[in-house]
Amino acid sequence: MDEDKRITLDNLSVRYRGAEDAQLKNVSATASIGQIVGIIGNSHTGKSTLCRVLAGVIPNIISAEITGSCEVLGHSPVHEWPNFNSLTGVVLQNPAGQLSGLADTVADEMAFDLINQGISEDVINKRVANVAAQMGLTDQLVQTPESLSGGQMQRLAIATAIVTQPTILIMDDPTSEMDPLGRQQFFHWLANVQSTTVFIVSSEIDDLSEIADRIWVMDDGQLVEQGTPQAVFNYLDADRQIPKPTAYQLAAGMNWHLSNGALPVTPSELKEAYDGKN
Amino acid sequence: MAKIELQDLQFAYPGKSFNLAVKQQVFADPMTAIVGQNGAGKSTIFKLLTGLLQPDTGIIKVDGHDLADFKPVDRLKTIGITFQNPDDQLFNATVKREVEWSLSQVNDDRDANSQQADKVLANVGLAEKAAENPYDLSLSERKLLTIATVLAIDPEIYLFDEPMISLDSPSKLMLTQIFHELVADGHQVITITHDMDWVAAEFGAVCVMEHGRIQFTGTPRALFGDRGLVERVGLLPPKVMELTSMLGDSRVYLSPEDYYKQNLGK
Amino acid sequence: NAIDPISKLLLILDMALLSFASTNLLLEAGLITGGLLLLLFSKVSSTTVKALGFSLFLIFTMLVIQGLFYSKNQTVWFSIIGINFYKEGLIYATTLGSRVLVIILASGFFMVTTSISENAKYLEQSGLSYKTVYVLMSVCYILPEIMGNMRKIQQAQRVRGVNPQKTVIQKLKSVLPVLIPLVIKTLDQSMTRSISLQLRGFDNPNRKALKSTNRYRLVSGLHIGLTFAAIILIGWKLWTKISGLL
Amino acid sequence: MDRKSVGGKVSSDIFKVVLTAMFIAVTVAISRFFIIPIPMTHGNINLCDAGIFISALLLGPRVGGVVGGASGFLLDLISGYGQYMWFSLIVHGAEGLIVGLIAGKHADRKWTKLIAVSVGIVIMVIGYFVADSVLYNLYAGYVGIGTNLIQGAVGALIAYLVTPRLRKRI
Repeated sequence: MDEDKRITLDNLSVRYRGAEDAQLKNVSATASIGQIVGIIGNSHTGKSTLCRVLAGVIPNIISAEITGSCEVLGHSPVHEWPNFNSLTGVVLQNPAGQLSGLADTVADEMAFDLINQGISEDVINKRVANVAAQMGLTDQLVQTPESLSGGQMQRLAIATAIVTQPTILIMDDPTSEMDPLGRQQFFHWLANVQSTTVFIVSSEIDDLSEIADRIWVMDDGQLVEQGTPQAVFNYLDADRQIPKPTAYQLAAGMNWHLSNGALPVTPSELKEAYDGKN
Repeated sequence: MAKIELQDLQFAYPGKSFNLAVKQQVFADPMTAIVGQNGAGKSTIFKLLTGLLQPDTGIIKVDGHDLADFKPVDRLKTIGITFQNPDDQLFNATVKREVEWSLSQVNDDRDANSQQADKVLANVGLAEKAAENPYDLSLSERKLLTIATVLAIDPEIYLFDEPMISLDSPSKLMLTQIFHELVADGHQVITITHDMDWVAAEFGAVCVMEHGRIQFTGTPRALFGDRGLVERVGLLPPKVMELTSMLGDSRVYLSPEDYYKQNLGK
Repeated sequence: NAIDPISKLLLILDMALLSFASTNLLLEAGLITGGLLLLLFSKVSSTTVKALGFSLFLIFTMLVIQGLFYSKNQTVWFSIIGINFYKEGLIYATTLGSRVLVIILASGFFMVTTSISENAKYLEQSGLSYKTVYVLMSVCYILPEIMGNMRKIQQAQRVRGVNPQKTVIQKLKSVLPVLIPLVIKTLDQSMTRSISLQLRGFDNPNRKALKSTNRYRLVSGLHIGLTFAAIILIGWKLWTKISGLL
Repeated sequence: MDRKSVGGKVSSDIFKVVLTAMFIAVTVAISRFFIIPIPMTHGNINLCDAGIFISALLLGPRVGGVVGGASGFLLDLISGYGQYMWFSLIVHGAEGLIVGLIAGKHADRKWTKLIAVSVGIVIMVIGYFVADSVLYNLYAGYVGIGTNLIQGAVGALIAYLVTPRLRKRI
C-alpha cells in the first residue's frame, strides 16, 4: 500500500513533564485512510493522551517528552504543525470549554474557524448552513451558544470541528452528554461520513462495533489489542474489564457462531449467525 | 424503607414555559429509575425533593411527614443526592477530608467521622487515594468520591442524577453492586438516567416523564412491552430488544441473561 | 444605529460630566428626560428595566437617609408619623440621585443599542489586536457561563449542607466551598478553551476582520466634537472649584 | 479532563489571554453572589478584591491590572452602581497592577504576599475615598474608609487561603 495512505504509530511513548509515569508506553499501531478507528479502554488508560498526540496538541500546545514516531497520512503531527492542524478537526471532552467565547449565536460560533482562515462570507454561510443541517442544529442557529443543552452543545462542538472539512477527525468521547436518540443519530451520521479518517474514543461499545473499521484497546498506557471489531472482541481477555457488545453477549450465551467460527459483534453478523443456526 | 409521596405538586420556573405538574405519585419500589428526554422535568423533581426549589402548590411527604417541616440536618439525614458533575462540589484539600466535611454537617464527633470516612472510601475503592487531592483523581474516581460523600452520611433515601455518566465499566459494576447493597439494607434509591440497558437489567420500577408530567410508572417489563409509549416519549428500548426484534422476536427481553432464560432449553 | 460605539461612549461621558458640573435640578431633569428618550427610541430590554428598578430603590434609600441625617439640614419640609424630613437633605439627595440616573440611563442606551459582536468588530477594525479585543469582549459571553457554573456549584453545595442565605457569617463560610470549585473549573475550562482556540486557528495570520454591517456617519466629526465638549466640561468644573477656593 | 497529567504544562500567549478573560468573569461572578449593600455610602461590600488579589498573585501585574479594572467596571455596571464604574476601572485596575508588581516572582513568600496585598488595600481605600467624596461628600468618603477596609481584608484573607491550592495548577 502507498505509504501516504496509512496511519502508523511506531513505538510511541509520551510522558508529561514532571510526571513519574509515562502516559503512553510503546504504542505501535496502523490504520488506513478513510477508516474509522474506535479507541476503547477504562479511565486513566491513555485514550485522551493518544487523541492529543494524533491531533498534535502534544507536544505543540501541551509540552511532553515524546519518543517513537507518529505518521498520519504521510504527515507528522509532531513536526509539521501547523500545516497538520489545517487537516484536522478535533472534538475534546468538555464541550462548553471548546466554544470560542466570542460568538453571539450558534451560527457565529460555527463560522469562527472559517473567519480565522480568511474565507469569504458567502462560502462561510453556505458551509455553516450545511453543517448545521447535518448536526440537527438548524433551528438553533440564531440562539446563543449558552442556551443549548449538554447534548446540543456537544453537537455544536462537533459542528465546529467538521465545518473546516477536515480530512482527519479526532473525537474524544463526543456523546457522553447526549440522550439516547441524539447518540443514535450521531453514530448514524458518523457511519455515513465519507473520505474522512476518524479516530473516536467512546464507551459505546455496541455503536462502535457497528461502525468502526478498527478497534484499538488501551490498558495502562499500552495498546493491548487492535484489529477489526470482530477479531478484537473475540480475543479480548475478560481481565481487561471491558464490556462486550450486546450482540456478542447474546450469541455467546446462545452459542450462535458465524461460519468462520467467531462470535458475531454487530446486528448484521448476529442475524447471519442466527440464520445459520436456525 | 422510607416512602416518598408527591401530592398535587405544581411548579413553574418564573418566565419560562416549562411547568411541572404531578397529581399523585408514590415511589414504592426500593429501586426506581426516572427516565425521559432532556427538559422533561427529571432534575426539577430532584430539586424539589432536596429543597433547592419550593413547590408552588402541593406537598412532598416522606413517611407521612411534610418535607417542608424538616430541619436542615434532618433533611440531610433523610435525603442524600449526588449530581451529574463531580467537580461542582469538591473543594477540600484531600479525598478523606472531603468525606469528613460532609459528615461534619450532620455530626460533630471527629473520631467517629474519621472512621466512617475510611470505611466508606474503602467501600468505593478509594482507600489508597485518601490522602490525595480530590482534583488529582481521574474523572471516574472523582465521581465515586462525590458518591462516597453521600454514602458516608447514610441517608434513608438516595437520589442519583446520572450516576453512570463518566464512570468507566469497572466503576459502573461497582456502583450497581453498591445500589443493591443499599436496597438490601432497607434504603430507597431513585436514579435519573438515560441508560436504558441498565434500567432494564437492574431496576424494579421505572417512572417516565415528558413535558413536566409523569406519563408512566411501573416495571421495566411493562414499559418496554408498550412500544407505542416508548416511541412516543422519545425513549429507545434496551439494545438486546433492538437485536431480538431484528431477529423477528417481538417479546420483551431486559438483558441477554433474560433472553437465555426464556429461550434456552426450549 | 448610525452612531459608532466610541461616539456613544463619549456621549455618555459628556452627559455624566454635564450632570456632575451642575447643581441645577432643572438641567438634571432635562438630562434624565434626554436619557429616557434615547432609551425609549432604541429598544428597552428587561435587564435595563431591572437595573433601573434597583437604582430607583437605591435613590429612594438615599432620599430617606439624606432627608433625615444630611449635615446641613435646617428646614423641615414635611413629616411622617412624627419623623421630620428636611428640605436641604432631600434636595441634595435628588441632585445625587439624578446624576446616578443620568449615568445609568446613558449606559443603558449604550448597552441596548450596541451588540457585543458589533463592538468587537468595530474595535478590531479600528486596529486593536485581536487578542486585546478577545479579552475585552469575550468576558461578556463568558460571564453568563461562569454565573451558570456558579449557580450549579451553589446548589451542589447547598444539598451538602452549605447555607449561604441567612447571616453574614454563614455567607462568609459558604465562600470557600463555592469559590474553590469555581476557580478550578474555570482554570480547567481556560485550558480546554486555549487548546481549542489554537486548534481552531485563533492566531492564524490569514484572519480577516469581518466588515461591520453598520455604516457609521460623521465618525471623526462626532469624536472631535464630543471630546472637545468633555474637555470644556472638565475645565469648567475645575475652574469653578478653583475659583471657589480662591 | 485528566488534571494530574496536564496541570501546569500548557503555556502560551493564548492561554494567558483566555485566563484573563475567564478571571474577569469569575471575579464579577463571585462579587455578584456575595454582595452586601451599604446604605450610608450608597455602595456595597463585595468580594471583588479577593478575585483581583488571586489573579494578581497567581498571574502577575498585567493580568492583575486588567482583571481589576475590567471586573470593577463591569461589576458596577451590571449591579446598578453605575455611578462608580469609571472610578472602579481606575482604582481596581491600579490595585491589581500594583499587587502583581510588588508580589512579582516571589508571590509564594508569605511576607511579599502580605505587603503586596496591604498596599493593594491601601490603594483601594484611598481610591474609593476620593470617589465617594467626588460623588457625594466628604462624610460619605469617611464612612467608606471603614467598609472598604473590611472588604479589602476579607478579600485578602480569601486570597490567602485560596492561592496556595491553585498555584500548582497553573
